[in-house]
Parts: sequence; structure tokens; C-alpha cells
Amino acid sequence: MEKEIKLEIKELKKYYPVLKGAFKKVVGQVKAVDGVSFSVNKGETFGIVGESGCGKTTLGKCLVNLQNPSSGELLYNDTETGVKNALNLSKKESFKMRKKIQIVFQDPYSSLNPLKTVYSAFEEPLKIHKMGDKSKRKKIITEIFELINLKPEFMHRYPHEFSGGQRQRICIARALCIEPEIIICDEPVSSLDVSVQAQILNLLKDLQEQKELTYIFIAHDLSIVEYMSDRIAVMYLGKIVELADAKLLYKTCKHPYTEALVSAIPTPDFDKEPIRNVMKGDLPSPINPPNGCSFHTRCPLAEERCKIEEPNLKRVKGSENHYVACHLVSTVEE
Amino acid sequence: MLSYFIKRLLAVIPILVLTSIIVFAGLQLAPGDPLTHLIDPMEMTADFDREALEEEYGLNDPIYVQYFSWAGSLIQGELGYSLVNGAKISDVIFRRLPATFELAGAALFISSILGILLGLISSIKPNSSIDYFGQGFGVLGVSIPDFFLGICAIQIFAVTLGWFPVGGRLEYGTEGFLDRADHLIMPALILGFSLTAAVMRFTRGSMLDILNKDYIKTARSKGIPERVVYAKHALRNALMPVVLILMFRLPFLVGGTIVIERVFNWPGMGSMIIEAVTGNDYPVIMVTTLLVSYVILLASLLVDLITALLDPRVRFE
Amino acid sequence: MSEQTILKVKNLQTQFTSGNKTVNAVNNVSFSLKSKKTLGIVGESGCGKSVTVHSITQLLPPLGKITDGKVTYIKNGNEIELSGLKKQGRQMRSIRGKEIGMIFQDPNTSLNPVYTIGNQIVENILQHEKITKKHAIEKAADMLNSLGIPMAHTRMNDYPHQFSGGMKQRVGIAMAMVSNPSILIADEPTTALDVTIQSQILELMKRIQEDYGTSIIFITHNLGIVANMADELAVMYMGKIVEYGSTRQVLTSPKHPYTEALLQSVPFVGMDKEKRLKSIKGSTPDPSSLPEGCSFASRCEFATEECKVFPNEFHLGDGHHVKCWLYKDKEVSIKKDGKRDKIGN
Amino acid sequence: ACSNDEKVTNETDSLDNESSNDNSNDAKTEASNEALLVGDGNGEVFGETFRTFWVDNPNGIEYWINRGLLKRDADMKNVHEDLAAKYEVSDDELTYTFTLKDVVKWHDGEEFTAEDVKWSIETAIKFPTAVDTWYAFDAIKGYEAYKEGEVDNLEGVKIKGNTVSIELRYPYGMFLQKISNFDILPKHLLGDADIVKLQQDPYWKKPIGTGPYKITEVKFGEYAVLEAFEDYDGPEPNVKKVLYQRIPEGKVLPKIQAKELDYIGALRNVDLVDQISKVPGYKVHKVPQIYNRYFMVNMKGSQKLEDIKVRQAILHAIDRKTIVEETFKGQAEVADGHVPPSFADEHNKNIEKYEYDPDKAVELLEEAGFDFSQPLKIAYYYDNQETVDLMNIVAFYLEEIGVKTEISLLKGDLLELIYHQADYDIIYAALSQPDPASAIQSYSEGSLMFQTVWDGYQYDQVFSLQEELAQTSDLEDRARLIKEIDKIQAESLYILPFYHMNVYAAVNESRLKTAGEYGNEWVDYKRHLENWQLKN
Amino acid sequence: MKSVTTRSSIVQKQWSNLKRNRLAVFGLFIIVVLGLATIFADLLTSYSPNGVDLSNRVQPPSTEHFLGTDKLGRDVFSRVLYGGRLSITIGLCGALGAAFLGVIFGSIGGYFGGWVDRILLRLSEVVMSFPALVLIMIFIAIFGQDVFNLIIVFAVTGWIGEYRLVRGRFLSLKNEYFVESCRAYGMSNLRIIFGQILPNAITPVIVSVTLATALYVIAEAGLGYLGLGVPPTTPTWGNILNSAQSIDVVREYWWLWLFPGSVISLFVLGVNTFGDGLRDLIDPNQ
Ligand SMILES: Nc1ncnc2c1ncn2[C@@H]1O[C@H](COP(=O)(O)OP(=O)(O)OP(=O)(O)O)[C@@H](O)[C@H]1O
Ligand SMILES: Nc1ncnc2c1ncn2[C@@H]1O[C@H](COP(=O)(O)OP(=O)(O)OP(=O)(O)O)[C@@H](O)[C@H]1O
Ligand SMILES: [Mg+2]
Ligand SMILES: [Mg+2]
Ligand code: NI
Repeated sequence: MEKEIKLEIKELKKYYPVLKGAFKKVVGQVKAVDGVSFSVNKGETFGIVGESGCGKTTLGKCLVNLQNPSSGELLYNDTETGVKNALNLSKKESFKMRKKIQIVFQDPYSSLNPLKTVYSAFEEPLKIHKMGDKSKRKKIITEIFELINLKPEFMHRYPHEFSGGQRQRICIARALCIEPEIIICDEPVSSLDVSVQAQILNLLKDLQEQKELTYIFIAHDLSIVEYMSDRIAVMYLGKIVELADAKLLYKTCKHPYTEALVSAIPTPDFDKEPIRNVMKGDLPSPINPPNGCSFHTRCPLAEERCKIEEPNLKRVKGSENHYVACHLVSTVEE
Repeated sequence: MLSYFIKRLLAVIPILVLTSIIVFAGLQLAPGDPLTHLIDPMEMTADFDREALEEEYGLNDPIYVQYFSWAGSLIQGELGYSLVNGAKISDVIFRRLPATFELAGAALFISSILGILLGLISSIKPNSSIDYFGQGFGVLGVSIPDFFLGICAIQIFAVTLGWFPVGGRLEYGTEGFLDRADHLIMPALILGFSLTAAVMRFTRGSMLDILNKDYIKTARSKGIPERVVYAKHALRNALMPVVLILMFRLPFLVGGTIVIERVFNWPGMGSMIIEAVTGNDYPVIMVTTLLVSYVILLASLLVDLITALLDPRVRFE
Repeated sequence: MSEQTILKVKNLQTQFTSGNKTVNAVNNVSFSLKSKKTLGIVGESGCGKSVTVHSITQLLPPLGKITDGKVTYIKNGNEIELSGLKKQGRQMRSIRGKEIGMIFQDPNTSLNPVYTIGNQIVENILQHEKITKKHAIEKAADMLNSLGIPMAHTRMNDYPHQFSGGMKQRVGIAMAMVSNPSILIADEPTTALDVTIQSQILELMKRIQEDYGTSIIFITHNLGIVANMADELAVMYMGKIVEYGSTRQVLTSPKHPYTEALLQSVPFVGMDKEKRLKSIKGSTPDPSSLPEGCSFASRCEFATEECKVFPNEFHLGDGHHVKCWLYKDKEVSIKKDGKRDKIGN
Repeated sequence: ACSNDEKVTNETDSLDNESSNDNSNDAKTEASNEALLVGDGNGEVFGETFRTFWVDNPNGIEYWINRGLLKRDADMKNVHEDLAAKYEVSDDELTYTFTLKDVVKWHDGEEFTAEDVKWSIETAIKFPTAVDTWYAFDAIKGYEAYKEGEVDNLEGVKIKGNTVSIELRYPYGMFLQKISNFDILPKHLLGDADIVKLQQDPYWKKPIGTGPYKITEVKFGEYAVLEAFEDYDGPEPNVKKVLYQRIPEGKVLPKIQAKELDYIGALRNVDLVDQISKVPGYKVHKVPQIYNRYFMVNMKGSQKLEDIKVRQAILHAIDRKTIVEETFKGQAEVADGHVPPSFADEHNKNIEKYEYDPDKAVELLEEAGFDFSQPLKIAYYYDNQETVDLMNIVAFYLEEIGVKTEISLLKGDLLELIYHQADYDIIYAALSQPDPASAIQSYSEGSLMFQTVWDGYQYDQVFSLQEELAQTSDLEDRARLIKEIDKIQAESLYILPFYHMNVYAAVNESRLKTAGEYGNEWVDYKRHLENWQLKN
Repeated sequence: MKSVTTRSSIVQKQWSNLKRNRLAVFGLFIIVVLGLATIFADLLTSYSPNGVDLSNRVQPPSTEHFLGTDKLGRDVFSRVLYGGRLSITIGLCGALGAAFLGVIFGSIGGYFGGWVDRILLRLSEVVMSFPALVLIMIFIAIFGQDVFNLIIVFAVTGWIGEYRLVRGRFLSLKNEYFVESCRAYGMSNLRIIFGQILPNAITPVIVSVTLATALYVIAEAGLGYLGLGVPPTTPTWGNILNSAQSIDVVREYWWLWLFPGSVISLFVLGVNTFGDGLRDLIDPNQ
């Protein structure tokens, strides 16, 4: 089956200025996202993992236009109008774009305005995008409520009357109600209790099936990303260090960082070797990322070359869908 | 630390300039005319030479010239002359400032010590009777207008009991501080009263806040005695916002000084400001407000410094 | 049993009262900690894990109160009843830090920002040992060094904000361990940390246990971590221990429906994508208005009428206990000494 | 000179002084035993610096330390020699010749000369706020040219040895009285100062004069110590030392009750005078002085009061007698004109009186077709409590007869607000004047009032009387003219007279024996300071 | 399941919480009693606040004149009531005006950040470095004594508190996910600011307005005492106290200052305790 590319990112960068002093002089830059390229196919789930602060959220926000990328291209394949670079759209077009890509945030507690009823949380986006009149909107919302397994009579309640899991379902539903094609899930379960995480993950899977949605699934928990995604990108300090099919990644990870990540995942599986590859040191500051391979400061295998030369993301030799940015892995130029 | 201080100092400069411009501009807006305070308008005759007068007071230069000549001479320490009585402002301030500093300083000293102490006591046993007493005192302190309290105090302690003089600061023949301490006690206490209450309330709130912090739990988990937990771990953290609030309260203190000086006939800057305002004495208003605001800015610098001393996060910023 | 018990908690009940609401944050909890072993406590947020361990050292928030139960610390055969001590009394304080060290969840907030980390560690030493300050500093530096903080001597003059999260947690551990306590209570010590840092800290804690022979109470909500860390495991739900046993027992053959569901609701690496996760319906009830009976009943797929009454504890052998009516018939009645090791009512 | 004294009663600055309850240290008691303790009833004395003696109501201390060529009697009419040994007036009353005393020394030892006199007159003409000399110095020959700076020399003033002759362009009836109130300042100290910046000269920090006392110590805002001047050319004063204190009004009574004040003049606070008179040993003396309270009518801007009946009605509506009796406890009199009865010669008993008669007031208003729906705008510009009280009383009485009122306090550029914007129907004023002629001066052609808000209401009869008055020096003629002008005022009511306030001086008679003459505190008159004596 | 909660039931719940705070209820009681008394002053006294009665000057309290009479024979009780009406209005309007400015500036500065914010911040620092009373006095000297001017002046000099509060709230709230998601589906900035964030930032402002009202009532009294408040011919609490500047009033006519002063203190006390109660309700930690 020929895969249809839904979204393609080329060399996306987002630098935040570091301001200092009374005059707010720019003294440096946080390279939150530093040259990321990938493409997402229609209907797939593209997972992104990485440690805290590596730029996952920033990337996600860039994709939905909540942050203006510093540079790069964001090609969006609209079912109606074809491929467009989402970064240089007119105001009107970008408003339309918003309808197509939606985002679900990490914290369902702060994702809903505590002073607005859930109903109005749904109604606002519908109103803004002029979807239907009052009764039509009510119908849409009622349907959505059923879709997420909530009783429609809860519609007029305030967010604080819902549990975390319910809220996250509401957030997902709200993102869905304007019928987007892509949903970015930024750590949608990490602030939920373990017992309700599964509800959300299952719901996301069900919805994807029903609505042919494309997901970009962000998390720092490799096991969850792996479970949810078709392909996974591993981020480190604003860059993708490894990108592969989910099944492959866990078994045949190439990058030392991915290895460390995989081995650090605690599993309640007694047969698994306990922690074997403890990585030294902390994540360096993205303000002054190390030269060369940004991972070399923590890499157990680092060589001289790694300190000087920055590795590019290249395809792993002998593997079709597996890319890695490491000097120590034999790759092929494309 | 030094460089931090210098940086803070430099950051204040634009505010200083802005302040002076605002003060100047504001007073240009004033329709007031000091001339009519020299001579009753009813006595003015038709051939009264107004222009000469304006020239006498330099009121007819273009505005920016007035500003620059004013600002220029300010920098040289030349503060100008009062329109109303022709006195050299620097002389007047020099004469009045010590009185105000004495009063405000005493009030600030008393109230910060007392306020912090009371707040601390209150916070250690929240909802105890001591705490209720403290809270009651706190809310009373911020509720009673200080001049009213002053009037009551005069009536009770000066008029009825005769413990303290009715007002004033010094008199013919008295020189030393102790000679006039009896004049100072009542106004300083009254002026400090509401500040004490405010500081007390704030210290209490801040302490209760800090006592909920995780690191207090950590400290307790080490088995150190409660008094060390309070004195070492909680107080220093709680003090930072208190120092800040003291700073924020400083303008109130100055405002209070104005009123209290009036109540107690204290010959300080406050009465001078009132006089200048009622007399439309521009130069004096300008210079004194500017001076007061600079003192407050200076105090804010000081507060920053203290905060930096108390809080390494600021220091190493 | 050959293993020595070092801490015994019996029928502990801790309440929070605010206004007219009373929350039984910890309800009838009993467990014991064996010397040089690790006891894991898992459970969802708000199930009472922290309150349980804070009750041991009586470090409860102002509104919290131990209303029932006994906490006994056993040192060299001497039993000290901690629950009978005065909250801030000398005896209680001599236990804290000296006998029982604690590490908290968020290293970013659990260190006092205005004192150097050296100061904060030394404080603990000087409180419990009669040595000179110089010695204490030496000792603290050694401790930090052994926990993998390079140049410990100079770094001791740094303030917490100059440290990264992982380093701060190491400082926290150093602070708890520096007086060489017999028990270390770690309240979700890695939840706020990244996976890679988390594994560093976990390694460290294991090493400490080996080096110092410390008994550890390890709180987490991550089943993966307990599998690695704990010898015994208590699963808590709404203030009660619903299942208790060796880690292997509990994780490989979970008995309580809650434990079981919990295990099946998290994906693990390499899991079959097509397989649906098991989701527990509903969410945790409001702790201030718990229904009668088994508090899990409303979410339990096996719930019956019986669950309207709170289940007894059933002993399934090898120290595996569960509180669920499903096991009322499966209880192995080994009453060796005539006494039934009963946890519940 | 006269004064805007109302404004200073609200004096904030204040200073130290002793309360009745404080009986502190010996040094002070000693000091007070030997010194005459004088209070500044005026309230504005040397707050921050001394003010140029020529401006309106400057310090109150200058009468102790400085002098003019002549000195008036306490009744403000006749004059005597002071710095001048003798004076002559030419028959046409255009030339005045003053022969100075031979040896007069300034406090710094320098000799007083005719140069000082000439310099003082010239400088005062150029000094903008030298109120005292208005009108009088205008009459000097060459005034215009000198004032405009066309010439360097004032033509009318000539000196020859120790005589000074002043030539006028036209007769000025009050010239001698005016010159008697004019302080001569030392040219050798102030001669080089920029005239418009004269006030800023360091001289004013501790001024010197030729008077019987010199300043030895000043604490601005608090007190000044005066000592007898050893080279004084007149009789040596009995009292060698004077402690001149600045006392806020509120502190006068405690001070007096503690017997820490021997003399204080210019007392106007009714309650205070009442209470002082009850303190044993003290006596209050009523001072012959004109101090009037009245309303000016806005004749031009306000159509409402155009009809004289309305103006009459306002006076009829207000029970001035009760106000005077109740709130002033008899320390004031209802005014019909501008000259109080105490100036018997100039007081006109036969002028129109407007008694309290609300019914008549209503009647008059109705006759005049007064629009009761529009409020009467009352303005005032003194912001003290007493004025506010009076405004409230006036408003109350007017509202009793159905006239709405709108009271506003003018602030800011008063000249502009009063004379040009003039957004009021009546405006309150309270002025003290040294003599009857000055009291009626706003009814002269040169007054700002006539030139602005009374514009168009020419009053030829008054103007010619005023002109005659200005040129007449004969006291009887003057009295007649003043009476006449006052009568016209009372009939035309451009000014609504309210009352004459009494002014008092308080003396601790158990300690101080004064010469028994008390005049207008704001004017230089013969106090016979050298005869003052401290008992015991 | 729980019954459906509506906004009014939230209010009800808060109200019942408030009721439990006895001090706050006490404060509210004072506010209501004094407020009603001033509103219905004409029912409580037959004397006009400006009714001069020169034959009855400075009478001590009696059955006829409940709180005595002043120097013009006006009934002090009536003046205190009518004066309170204006004083409370001034205080409240001043506080509301200041809050309005503070909220607008704070929302705009906090939401947009950048140079707008920096300018506002500098401005607030400058305003803050002037003592409010001095600033107010200068403003009054410039614009004249007038009730409306006084309110404006209070607003112009008093917005800093609310500004900082709202700005702070905005700074933290603008990064909350619910705001981000509003932006994600394309809501306009104005709607986000005023429709979404502001309601969440407004509760502390309510407390602040309450406490500011107390502050301004005191400020009005202080200014009136100094003779710099509203025109002295209008009775307000401050202007009534103006007479207490002279020591003989303090000595001899205690009822002229003791009663109005006590009423001010009582009212402010009520407002403060009520404000504290409200704050406890909103932020139980403080
Ligand atoms: N608005 C901002 N201004 C400046 N720096 C920012 C901003 N937002 C994020 N950053 C910085 O960019 C980097 C990447 O942040 P981002 O939130 O994208 O990380 P993340 O991978 O989502 O982390 P987490 O797992 O904690 O959510 C961080 O170092 C962060 O400090
Ligand atoms: N300070 C407090 N005041 C009132 N109730 C409290 C307080 N602390 C805890 N509780 C109650 O005790 C219960 C258990 O809290 P506890 O902190 O022990 O949970 P936990 O299992 O540690 O959760 P987490 O995983 O979030 O740390 C909570 O549900 C709460 O209702
Ligand atoms: Mg993130
Ligand atoms: Mg916890
Ligand atoms: Ni005069």
C-alpha cells in the first residue's frame, strides 16, 4: 500500500532567546528544537520520545502554530487543497489550518477553563469555526459525548466535577469536535493515575480507527510510545537521534542513547534483566549544547570524532525504515 | 555580589530620569500660580507687574529649557529656591530631613522588629489564642486611621495623663537626642502602629506559607529541634517577602509621616510637602517628591540587596 | 522466620479533619519491615502512601492525626513505640534522621534554597553526633563523593539551585543517609526525574542498601520500579493495603482484582500492539465520602453483593495476603502458632 | 500693607514649643526668665527664611530690628520721625524732604546713609512684590522711566548730604504714611544683588537693620533670639533679650497656660481669645485695626445679581447679627460699610443697613424675578476651616429662603480664576487693611476688580471722590471723602459687607509691662519698645 | 452520582464556607449595617447634615443630638451618616477604578509581554516609587478638589496592586493548557484575554478591591483631615475630622472627632475582616 504523506517537516528549528538584565538583552538562545525533519503518513501514529526538556512539547506546539518556528518548513497535505507550507500562510489560511491540526495537552487539569462549563468548552471552537447553528452544535456535542463514553447530561458541569481521566477524555473530544485530521498528543497520560491511563490509550486507539486520524504521540515513557506508535523518533537536545519503526526500535536500537533509554525502562517483568546500562550524567543545558554529537558527554562509547563532528540522521545500513544519528553506526548516505 | 549591585544600580537610572520627567511634566500641568500665594488676589492692582514677577521666578522660559536647567542644577546639588518664601530648598531640606528621618526611622525600626516578632509568634501556634490576639491586633492596626489614633493618643497621653508633650520636636535650649526623645515616642509609635500590623500580618502569612514547604518537612525529618526549624529554615525564607513588603510599605510610611507630622506638629518634610502643595510652590514640590521617590528607590535597592543576601538564587542570577 | 523485623506497623489509622469533613487517609494499615530488606508500597496518587510513612515518624501536616494503631521500631531487640512519642519531643527527634532517614518526592522543593547543601547535610550530622564541625564536613563530603558527586568538597558550598534534579536527589539521599540510619524511607524518590536519571538513582539506592545494610521503605506508583527494587510489596488502595506479599508473588500472580488490573493496564516494551490494554473503569472515589465496604467495588469487574462489606484479609500462603472476598474460600489456614497474622478486621 | 491673613491660619509648619505639661530642663527655664517671650501671632514668621521686608505681610519681626524714615502712631494716622530727624512737606505737597539723623548704625557697625534710602526706594520700585509701595511710589517723578529701565536714576529722589528729597508728579495724600511703613534696607549688603532675585540673597538668613534689637540666633521655623543693639541711636531698651517664637495657632493656648509667652499680637481666633482672657495674669487688648469679611459681586459675568434687589436680598437673608453673636462671641461687628466704628472719624453711621429679614429678602427676590431654580455660585479661595464654616452658614441661610447654592473652592491660578474666568456670582474675601482709605481702595478706578469683573459698571462719582482722596492729606477732608465713598458702596452693593473682625494682642501682665499702645500688627507703628519692661 | 452543580450552587457553597468564618461574617455585618445606615440616613435622623443652628453650637451628646453638635450647631450624627455615604462611595469607586486600570494594564501586559509589558512595568515602578499620598496631594493640587477628581486620583495612583496581581496571574495562566488550546483552535486574543483568562484572574482582584476600599476610606479621611480631600463644604468623614486639627477641638470637643473617627475605624475594620475572610476563602494558605 502506498503511504500518503500527511505532514512533512523539514529542518524545523525553534530557538528561544535568553534574555537578561534590565534591558532584556538577548544573551543566548535555547535551542529547543534544532533542525528536525520527518514525515508523517496518513493514519499512522508517529511517536516522539525523549527526556524532559529535549524539545518535544516545543515541536508539538510548532506543528499546531502555537509557536512560530525560527526556521524550517512545515508541509501539510490538506485533503482539499493539497500540500501547503503551513508556515507562510495568510491569516485566513492559517485559521483554517488550525481546524485541521489539533493538540491534546499533558495536563487535563489545566486544559479546561475551570470557570466554563464543559459544554461551553466544546461550543467555543465550534462557534469560532462557524460549525452549525445552536441546535446543530448541541447535536455535535452530544454525539461526541457519547463517543467518549460520558453521559451527555454531564455536559453542563464544571471541569472540577470530573476526574482526571474524564477530563482528558473531554480534552480529546474537544480537539476532535472540529474534525481535525491530525491530533498531536503531548504526553496525554503522564499526569494521570496508572489505573486510568489505559482508558485514554484505548480511547485514542479506538478513535484513530473510527475517524482515520493521524497522531503524533509525544511521551517520555518509551513503553507507552512504543505501544501506541507505528514509528518512533527519539529526541535528544532538540534533535532526532534515532527514528525507526516501533517494533524495530526496541529490539534493534542503534543509538547509545536509545539503548540507555530502553534499558532504563522499569518493567514489572521479572524475567527481564534488571537495569544494565546506567547512563552517566544529566541532560546538558539546551542553551549551550555540546559541540559535535550532543550526546557525547554522556555516551559510554564516545570517541574523539563525536566531540567534533555532528552526526546527521542517516539510514541504517541494511534496514529500510531505520535512521540514526551516530558516528558509530554504519549508515548509508541517501 | 558587587557586580549584581552595580547592575541593579544601573537599572535604576532610567527610572530616576523618567521619574524626574514625570514630576516635571506633572507640575507643568498644574494651573496653579504661586504668585497669588504671595499677595492676596484681592489686593492686586491693575498695574501690578506680573511679567517681572514671572521673570523673577523664571516661569517664562520654554518648558524644555526649564526642565534642563532644573535637572542640570539638580545634578549639581543646586535644588533651587522656594517660590513662596524664597528660601533655599537645600537649606530647608537639610533642616527638615533629620526630623523626618528620625521619626520615620524610629517608626520603621520599631515596627519591623515588633511586626516580625509578633508575626512569628502568631504563626508558630496558628489558631491559638495568642494567634487570635495577634490577628486581631493586625486587623485593628490596618483599620484605624493613624491620624485618628494620633488624636486619641494626644488626648489620652498628653492632655489627660500628661506623660508626653502635645507635639513638636525641639525647643529653645534643647539640643541632644535624649532631650527630645519624649517628643518622639508618641508620634513614632503611632506612625509605626499600622506598619507593625501590616508586617505582622504579612510575616504570619509568609511563615504559614513557608511552613507548608517540602524543605521544612525535610528539616524536620533530620530530627532537628522545632526552634531551629523555625529560626533557621522557616524564618529566613519567610523574611524575604517580608522585606519586600516593608519596601512596598515605605511609600505608605512616607504618606503616614505627612499626616502624623501634622498631627504632632513635627517639623519635618511632611509638613513641608503639605505647605508646598497648598502654596503651589512648584520647586519645592518637585524637589521633595523627587527626593522622596529617590529615597524609596534607594530603599528598594537596599531591599534587593538584602534579598540577595538572604536568597542565593537571586545572588547567583 | 530468620529475618529480623525492624519496624512494625499495626492497625495504623490516620485522619485528616478539616471543617466537618474527615478523611481516613490511612485506614487500618499493618505491615512490617524486615532488616536489610526493601518494602515497596505502590498505589495510585492519593491512596495514602505518603501519609502512611509520615505517620511513622509523625511528620504529618497540621491537620493530620494518628487516631489509632501502633508503630514499633525495633533496635537491637529493643522495641520503641514510636506512635506513643510526643510529636516534636526529644525522643522522636532522636529517631528522625538518626534511625530513620527520609527522602522525598521532589528534590527541587525538598531542599532549603537559602542554605548551602553542605550546611544542610552537616546539620543532620551535628544534630545526632557529637563531633566537630570540621569532622562533620569531612563526613558529608565523603558521603556525597560516594553518591557520585564529583568534587564534593567544593560543591558543598553550592546552593541547591546550582544543582540539577538528579544531583539534588543525591544530596537528599546523602542527607538522609549521612547519619547511617537503619531505615530509609523513600517517598517516590524518582517520580520527578527523567528515566535515565531515575535509573541512576535506583542503582544508587540499591548500592546503599548493600553498603550500609539499610532497610528501605520504597514508595512509588510505578510497578516497574518496585519489581526492581522491592523484596516485599504492599499495594494500597484508598487508604488500605489490599494486597501484601513478596514482590514476585504479587507481581507474577496478583490476586486482588485491583493489582491485577493495574498490571495489565500499563503497556510494556515489546508488547503486542493489537492487544488492548485492560482499563479500569471509573476513577478513584472521593476519599472523604467512601462507600461502605470494599472501596474498589465500584470499579471492580468481579464485584458482588458481598463487596458491600469490607473484606477480611485472606492469607494465601508464603506471606501473601489479600483483602478481597474472591479469596474467602482459597485461604490457606496455616495457623502455626494458633495466631492468625491478621491485618484487616 | 495689609494681608491675606486668612490663608496663613492654616499654617502647617509648626514648630516647637512647649506644652503645658512639659516642665523640662533648667537651661530653658533660665533662658525664658531673662528673655521676653514673644509669640508670632501672625503665624507665618520665618518659616524657612526671612522674607523681604517690602512684601506683603512678611515676618512680623522686622519691627523689632528695622526701621523706616518715619513711624506712624498706633491709630495709623499721624506720623513721627524715626530714621529721619525731621521732615518737610512743600506747600504744593509735591516735595518731601527728609533730614536723616546724624549717627545711625546698622547692626553690623556700618553707618546708615542717605544712599541707603535712595537705593531702597529705587530697588523697591523694581522689586515685583513690593506691595507696600504700590500707589505711593507711582507718584514719584520719573517713576515710569525708571521702572521701564529707560534711565538708571530715579529722577524724583535726590540726596544731598544727609537729606533726601522726594519729588512727586502729583499730590499723594498718604505719602507720609506710606513712607513710614517702608523699611530701609542696607545698600552695602544688598546693593549688588540682582533685584528680581533679591529674596534669594543670603542676607535674608540673618537680616540686619537699624532697629533697637538685632538678631543673634535663628532657628528657622522655631525661634529667633533678639538682643538689644548696643549702638542704637534711640533710648536704650529695658528688655535686653527677646525670644521670638513661631507658634502654630493650636499651641498658643497651652503655651500661655504654661506662662511661656509674654506677648502675642494679631490674635483673631475667637475661641482662643476667649480662653486666653480667662488665664490669670493675661490680658487681651483689642487693637484698632480694620479687618473685614465681605463678598465681592460678579457684576459682569453674572446676570443673576444684576438687579440690586437681589444683592440686597442676600444681605437681608443672612442673619449676620446672630452669626456674630453666636460664633464670634461678640468679637466682631456686623459691617455695613468698610470702615469699622472703631475708626470713629471715618466711620459713616448713616449708611444703608440691611437687617436680617428673610421675608423681605424673598419679597425682593420675587420682585426682581429671581430664578430660584438656578444655584447661586459662591466662590472662596481660603482653605481654612473658619472660611469653610462661614460658607456653610451662608449656604444654609440662603437655602432657607429657597436660594440654591453651589459653593466652590478656587485653586490654582487665582488671578485668572477670579478676574478673568470669574465663574461665580459672589466671591468671599477677608482682608485686613492698615487704614480706612486702604479699606475702600477696591472701589477705585485702578483696582483689578473694576477693570475686570466690574467692567462696564463705571462709577464716575466714586472715581472722582477717590481721586480727590488720593491727593488730599488733610485728615478731616479725608474722613469726609471716605465716609462718602463708603455710603455709595453700601447703596450700590458691588461688595456685600459682612462683618468687621476684631483683632487682639495678649499680654502677660504679671510679667510684662508694655507701653500700652497696640496697633495693627502688620504695620509699622510706634510701639515704644524701649519702654517695655519685664517685672521682677 | 452527585447532583448537577451550577454556578449558583458554587456561590452557595462559598457562601456557606464564608459563613463559617465568623470574623468575615462580623465584617460583613458591620459593612451592611453601616452601609444601610448611610443609605437610609434620612430615615434615621431628621437633621440635615448642613442644618446650621447657631444657637446650638458645640453641644455635647444629648438625647436631642445623639452625637452632639459641631461648631455651627450641625448635628454630628447626621453628618456622620451623610458623610459616610460619600466617603464609602469615594472609597469604593476609587478602588473599582484602580482595579479597572490595574486589570486592563495587567491583562494586556501579562498576556502580550514584550515591550508593552516592559513599559507598563517601568511605569508601575515609577508610580510605586512615589508615595501615594504625596502623589494624590499633587494631583489634587493640579486638578482641584472635587469628588470625581478624588476618585480619579485614587484610581490613577492605586492601580499598581491590581496590576501586579493580574499581571502575575496572567503570566502563569497564559501558559496554562486551556489557554493554549483556545489559541490552538484559533480564538482571538481579545476573547482569550477577557473571556478565558480574566475570569480566572479576577477572584483575587475582588479581595484586593475590598481591601483597597478600606484603604481609600482611610485615605479620604486623612486627606480630609489635612484639608486636601473633597471640597471642605461637602460633608465626608474626612472633612468632618478636619476640625480636629486644632488642639482645642481635641481637648474640649471630643465628640467632634471621637465619633466620626470611631465610625471610620469600625467601617474599615469591617471591610478588612471581610476582605481577609474572602481571601481565606480563595487562598486558604494565606
Ligand atoms: N517559552 C519558552 N521560552 C524559553 N524557553 C523555553 C520556552 N518553552 C520551552 N523552553 C525551553 O525549551 C526547551 C525544550 O522545552 P520543551 O517544553 O519543548 O521540552 P519537553 O521535551 O516537552 O519537556 P517535558 O518532557 O518536560 O515536557 C527547554 O529547555 C525549555 O526550557
Ligand atoms: N495536608 C493534608 N490535608 C488534608 N488531607 C490530606 C493532606 N495530605 C493528605 N491528605 C489526604 O490523605 C490522602 C492520602 O494522601 P497521600 O499524600 O498519602 O497520598 P499518596 O499516596 O502519597 O499520593 P501521591 O502519589 O500523590 O504522593 C489524600 O487523598 C488526601 O485526601
Ligand atoms: Mg513537554
Ligand atoms: Mg505522596
Ligand atoms: Ni497688606
